[in-house]
Amino acid sequence: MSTAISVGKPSWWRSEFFLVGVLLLEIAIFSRTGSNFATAINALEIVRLSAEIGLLAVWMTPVVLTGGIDLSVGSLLGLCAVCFGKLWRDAGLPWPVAAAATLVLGALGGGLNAMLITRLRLPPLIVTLGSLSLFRGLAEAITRGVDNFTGFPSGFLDWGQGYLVGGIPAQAPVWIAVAAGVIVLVHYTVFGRALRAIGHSPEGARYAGIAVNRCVAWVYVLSGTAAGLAALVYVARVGQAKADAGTGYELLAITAVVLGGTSIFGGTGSVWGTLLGVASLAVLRNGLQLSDQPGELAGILTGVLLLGALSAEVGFKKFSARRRASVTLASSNSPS
Amino acid sequence: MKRFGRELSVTASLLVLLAVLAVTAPAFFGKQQLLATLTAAAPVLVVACGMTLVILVRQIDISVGSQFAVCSIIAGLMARAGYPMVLVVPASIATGALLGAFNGWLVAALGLPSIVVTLATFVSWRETLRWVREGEFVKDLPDRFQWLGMGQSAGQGVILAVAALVFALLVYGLGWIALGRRVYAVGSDREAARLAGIRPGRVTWGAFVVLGALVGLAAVLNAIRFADVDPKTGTGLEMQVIAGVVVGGVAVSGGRGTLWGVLAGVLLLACISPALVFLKLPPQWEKAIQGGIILVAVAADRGGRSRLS
Amino acid sequence: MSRIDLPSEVERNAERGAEVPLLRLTGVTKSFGAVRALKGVSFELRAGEVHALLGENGAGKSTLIKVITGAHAPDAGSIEIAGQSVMSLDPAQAHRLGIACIYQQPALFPDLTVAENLGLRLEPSTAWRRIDFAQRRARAVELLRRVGAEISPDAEVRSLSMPEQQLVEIACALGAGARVILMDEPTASLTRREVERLFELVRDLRREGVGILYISHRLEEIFALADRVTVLRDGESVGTRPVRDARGRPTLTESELIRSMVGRELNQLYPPRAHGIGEVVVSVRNLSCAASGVCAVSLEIRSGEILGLAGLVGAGRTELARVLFGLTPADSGEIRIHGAVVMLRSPRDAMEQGIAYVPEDRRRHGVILEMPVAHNVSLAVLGRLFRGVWLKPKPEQALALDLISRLGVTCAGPQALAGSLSGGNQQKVALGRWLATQPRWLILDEPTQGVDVGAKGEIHKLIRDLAASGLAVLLISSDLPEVIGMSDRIGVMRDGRLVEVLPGGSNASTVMAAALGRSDGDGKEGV
Amino acid sequence: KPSAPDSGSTAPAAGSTSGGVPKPLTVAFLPKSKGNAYFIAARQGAEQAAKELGIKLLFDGPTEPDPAKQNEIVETWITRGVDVIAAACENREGISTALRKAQAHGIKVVTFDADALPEARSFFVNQATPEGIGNALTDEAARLLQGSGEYAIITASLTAGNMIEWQKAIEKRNAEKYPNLKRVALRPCDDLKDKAFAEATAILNANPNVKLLMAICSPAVPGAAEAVKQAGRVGQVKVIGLGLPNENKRYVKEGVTDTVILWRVVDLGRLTIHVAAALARGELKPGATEVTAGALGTFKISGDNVLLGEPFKFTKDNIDQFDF
Ligand SMILES: Nc1ncnc2c1ncn2[C@@H]1O[C@H](COP(=O)(O)OP(=O)(O)OP(=O)(O)O)[C@@H](O)[C@H]1O
Ligand SMILES: Nc1ncnc2c1ncn2[C@@H]1O[C@H](COP(=O)(O)OP(=O)(O)OP(=O)(O)O)[C@@H](O)[C@H]1O
Ligand SMILES: [Mg+2]
Ligand SMILES: [Mg+2]
Repeated sequence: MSTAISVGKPSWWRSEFFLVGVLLLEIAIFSRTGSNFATAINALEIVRLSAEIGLLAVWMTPVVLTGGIDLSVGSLLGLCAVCFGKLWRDAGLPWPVAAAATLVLGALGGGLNAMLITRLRLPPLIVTLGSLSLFRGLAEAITRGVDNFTGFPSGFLDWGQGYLVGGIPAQAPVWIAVAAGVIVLVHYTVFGRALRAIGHSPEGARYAGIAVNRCVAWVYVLSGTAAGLAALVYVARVGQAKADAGTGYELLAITAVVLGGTSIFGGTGSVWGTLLGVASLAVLRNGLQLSDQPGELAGILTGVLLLGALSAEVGFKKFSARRRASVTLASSNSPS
Repeated sequence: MKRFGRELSVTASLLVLLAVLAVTAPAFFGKQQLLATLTAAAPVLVVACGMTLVILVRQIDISVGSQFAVCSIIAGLMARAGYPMVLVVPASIATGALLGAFNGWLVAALGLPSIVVTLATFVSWRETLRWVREGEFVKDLPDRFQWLGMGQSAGQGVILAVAALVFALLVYGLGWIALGRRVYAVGSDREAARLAGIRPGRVTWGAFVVLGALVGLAAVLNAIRFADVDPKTGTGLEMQVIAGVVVGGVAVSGGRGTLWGVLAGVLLLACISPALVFLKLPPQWEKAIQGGIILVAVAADRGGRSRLS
Repeated sequence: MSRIDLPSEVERNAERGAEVPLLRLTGVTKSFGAVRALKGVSFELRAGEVHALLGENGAGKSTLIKVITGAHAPDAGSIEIAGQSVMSLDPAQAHRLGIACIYQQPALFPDLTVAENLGLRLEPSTAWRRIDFAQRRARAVELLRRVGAEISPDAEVRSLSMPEQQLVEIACALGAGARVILMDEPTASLTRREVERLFELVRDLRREGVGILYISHRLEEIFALADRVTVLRDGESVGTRPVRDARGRPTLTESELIRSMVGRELNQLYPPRAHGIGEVVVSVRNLSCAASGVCAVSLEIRSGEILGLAGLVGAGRTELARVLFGLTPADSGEIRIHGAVVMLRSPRDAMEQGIAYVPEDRRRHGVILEMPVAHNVSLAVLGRLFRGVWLKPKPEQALALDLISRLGVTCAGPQALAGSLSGGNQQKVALGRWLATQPRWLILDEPTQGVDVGAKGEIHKLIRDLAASGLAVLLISSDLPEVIGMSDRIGVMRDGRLVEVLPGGSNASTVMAAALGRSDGDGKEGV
Repeated sequence: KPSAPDSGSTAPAAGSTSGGVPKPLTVAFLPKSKGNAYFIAARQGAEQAAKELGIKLLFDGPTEPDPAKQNEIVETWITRGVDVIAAACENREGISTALRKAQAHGIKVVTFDADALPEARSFFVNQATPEGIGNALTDEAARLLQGSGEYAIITASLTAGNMIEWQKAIEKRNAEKYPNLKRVALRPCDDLKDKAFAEATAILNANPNVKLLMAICSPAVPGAAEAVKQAGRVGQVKVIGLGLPNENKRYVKEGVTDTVILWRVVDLGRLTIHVAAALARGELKPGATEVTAGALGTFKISGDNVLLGEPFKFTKDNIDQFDF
């Protein structure tokens, strides 16, 4: 595992260490300041509340690894949510069928991005900026803005609101399974290695016989599917589907990814880091709230955390390079 | 010609939209509406000019909306505190430049990726403002604030003139001044620029400072159109501006693009929303149409390259 | 390259040598992390001399040049320019002090036009100056004419080929009116005609009193051009010697030079040709591809055979290779491998047919600079090596270690980033990746470009061994002696067509005549 | 008659009482979004009431109206352990799940401003029903237009729950009572004043016959007024809307805006906290017909709706008396 993750990192330092530190610090502080923060129930609540963002962020990681970005996931979540509602209520499909169709829809949405990116060779930033508007707009158009789907059957709602044995939230298994799947995919498979190669140098990867377009297309399709899945989890948790679902989630997901140390230029990064990123953001939000602090502080501290994580990494690299250089210099000077 | 493919395709899209309007809703070209559309687009254009510099050097700034709000509020508060406008305007510009310099310092000196840096400052400034202002308008501004005390038509003239001046200066600067060409050089190949004796760090930092200053200016240009300042102003500005710039053909991979394309891109996006009102299209289609137009305009010229900057 | 300088010129140079040198380095040391690229190098460059810098790949030549241009700050040591000691040098200052450089990797702006590239590098550095486009363009035209490049000043550099970019670099150095010009393998991708042109330029510059530091792996160039030569080995200077004595007689032999570079005797001969040429592996009929200008190419390669491909720059050899590897699929024609018709629509298709392609541009296509050596060599065999979808670090490591020792790659280990290797070693890694696929047919595009003599010999032997083991090899090279020395048959391309196939060992003038499209075969290239 | 702080606190919510030492009652106050002047005004009232009653007030909400975030905040409050939650619901069904869960944890729930599903809360502090608001706005529009003419609506967003209800109420009243009144446009302004201005300008130019702009979210009222003013059509085009007096004083006094309709938001916040406290202390039980809110006076309860009173019309004559 360590060799797979440490790809391209020059030393033992990884942003994971910084994040573990941050997480421990958060826990230490909030245990003192927050009411009922350090309880098992709260820990499980954090898992529950971070499921949607977590799903999106975990799938955003391979996208960013290829040097791309997917700004459309939040909007696609909204579109999938209302389509699920529409299929279930207006088309009268049983909810498992509607759910399956929603996943397919998510994949199609991702497929649109994939097609524009790989066929027309447009930058992902621009394509997904456009589809960000497009998907949200379609969601609003389908519902004329006003439609609100509620009253889902309890069999479905249990996925988002129920608990399993021991107070484990019902969405936790899905969330953990997906996260584990992405970890395996990115870190332990040939596909994951190909993604890194593409992130570092798409041309180089093509010359190495990697089917660059196919890999990139898959990544966006999967990211779209993840948006579909997140939409289901969202609808099950909140109990309603409306066109504004998931507004701004793309930024939260990207924040978690880059906080987790994945390079926005592609090639390096890890899903573990993303999970830590999701966790430290979720704990921050939750802890501040349990400490009766204003919600704005969470936003400000998120920014500080992002800058801190990046500067720490850069600073450490510079420091270690300088130290190594001075060591070699000293050794080279001594004999002469 | 191939080099200016995007400029042409965007201009064509704009002309098609205008042609449709000319046929179906000639009222769109009434003096009042034209003035309103243009004065609303002017601050966006000013910010887009700055954003062009930043994207040309292969960076991006998504914090402009938040900077815009901070500058607007500072301008409003100073004006209410009784400072004359000749101080308020430079103060707003300086605030913007300062915020830009902070972003630029993190990017150029520490080498942090700009998209992440500005994501962080985007959230931080906006939340700080929310915390401090709690959504309260800056009200009871002195009469010399709105339209700079010159009255509506003169004020609108000033806004358009300033925006045109900024645009012209930057077109000239980017096209004919050595420094401007260096912006392209740095975005095209940073290492080659360094070897050619250009200091890429300084150019990058400078681009952020100029963007910040232009955001400060744009904030004033926008604020003086109204009698009070909404602290939520500038929400979503970053998307509007970035969309305008990239639709206008500036490559996110740096080094390519012209301000003329940006002008067309900004105008295209600025026309869509009022156009829907005139075309009597249901508002719920607005975002879908906007996204569709972005994708079509960009796809019409497939010259882009697929690497994210 | 047969011209010998007039003795009087050499004498003049000797006189000048007594003056203050243009450039003097003392005890320059430079480390990159744990790699010590330069260890106390001292050296001086006089006015009006061509000073050659030799050394194996990774000896530190490019690093030395970058120290002189201010691109790298040395860790220790001092630099004097025209007798003045300079403390901290940066590229802008070096430029002001009259130092110009042709880097190994063209340092150009791909999005800008040729004229703009020249302008940015040559015009005064005042930031607020208004640009005079007409003057800038006129100067570009003039400089391009002087280097003999048929390039429009309004062309975007992105659209230029590697050698064309190299010519723009040369024009830049020329236009700078520099007193010191540093050239890092300027001829690596030039054809003979362009090389000749460059040599004339260099001689002109020498006559004007310019000091030229010249790096090349082609020893014959050193003898044709240089006045003195300094050899670097493992970041240390082995010594400086004049190339000719006062009467213009060589004072050095090639093998002496090689010995001082590699520290041992080297056999300079090409490995013997094969005898056991087997059945036809590849046969191509009437292959055309409009997009890349390849036109009706037919060829045949047998197992154990090396087919060389010669041609002028832009003759379409690389384009043909790209078609054969499925990178730009063909429009018409037929490719058979072992008799079976195959469709090559993508590199994957080609790989499945046992085709391997080591591309020309190693930094962009050959290796992935940010990935470790181990990941680079396993990239093309991920599926096969790991049988399925799972990554297994152990076999990968073993593969990398095996290739590193087989090809003699100098690096810190399989985990070293490919980008930290010297050019020659990167080339070996690129080759290693494809050897790992155990191909039936190997296409090599400029496999020894920028590779030092030692490694070059190793690569040549390797290619021959591979062929002997039954591979069919297509060897594209602009190094004429190499093509002639290595190939069993020599194909010559011109304008996207395979115009002639000559037997191995044909003489150089016959090959050049075919490449130039002249039937008289007088061997004198150049316009 | 104020009761001892601990006597009524039968709520089993964790952390409210420990070891006999009475802890102040904790009331969590959830707006639809923070940083919205409307809810800031409501918070003013809530804080006033908290001081009067000696209770601890928590104020938190999403930065932008978002049912999922509201949900999340309620869930965290359940974990934290509060005594009462007073929520303004961005979306009826969306939040009800979480509120029901809170009730299951022994937390009392009241809603204000916008209601949840009835079984998810004990009382709704009703400032005005959607019908009340819709009727008031439509009637006012009809009065100003003398029963016939074209008008346009500017709303916050197409998806905001209460906006949708008001639109429906307006439509219904319009169809029932004013056949000659015609709505020709409906545009969202994303809760931004600048955008409201741009939309209003476009509406005026695209529909020269529009005689009245009805802005049903607070930033849109000054935005629309400014648009009318800049179009130079003050007097020809009327402006009415739902908004805060402070933001509109200038335009009302200048005669650009005719009427701003709203309840006394500060009192709404204040009353909500009183109801919440009374509920937690057991003074207010289902079926009650009245509730006393300290110095504010006594309010009627109809069913489970505590009625604040009729919407208030702020006009040139009275707007100076209010500061929120
Ligand atoms: N930027 C760098 N970072 C780390 N190591 C470097 C860097 N540049 C050069 N090196 C290392 O320094 C040593 C000298 O490299 P240099 O490029 O000077 O060799 P060279 O003599 O020019 O070789 P070649 O003939 O292949 O061009 C090599 O071991 C190389 O790996
Ligand atoms: N990216 C490109 N865009 C446009 N034209 C190109 C491009 N690459 C090559 N060409 C043109 O295609 C023709 C064949 O070039 P190619 O690189 O195949 O030649 P070559 O014989 O391999 O030369 P070299 O010695 O550079 O390897 C030339 O005219 C060249 O200018
Ligand atoms: Mg070198
Ligand atoms: Mg070639």
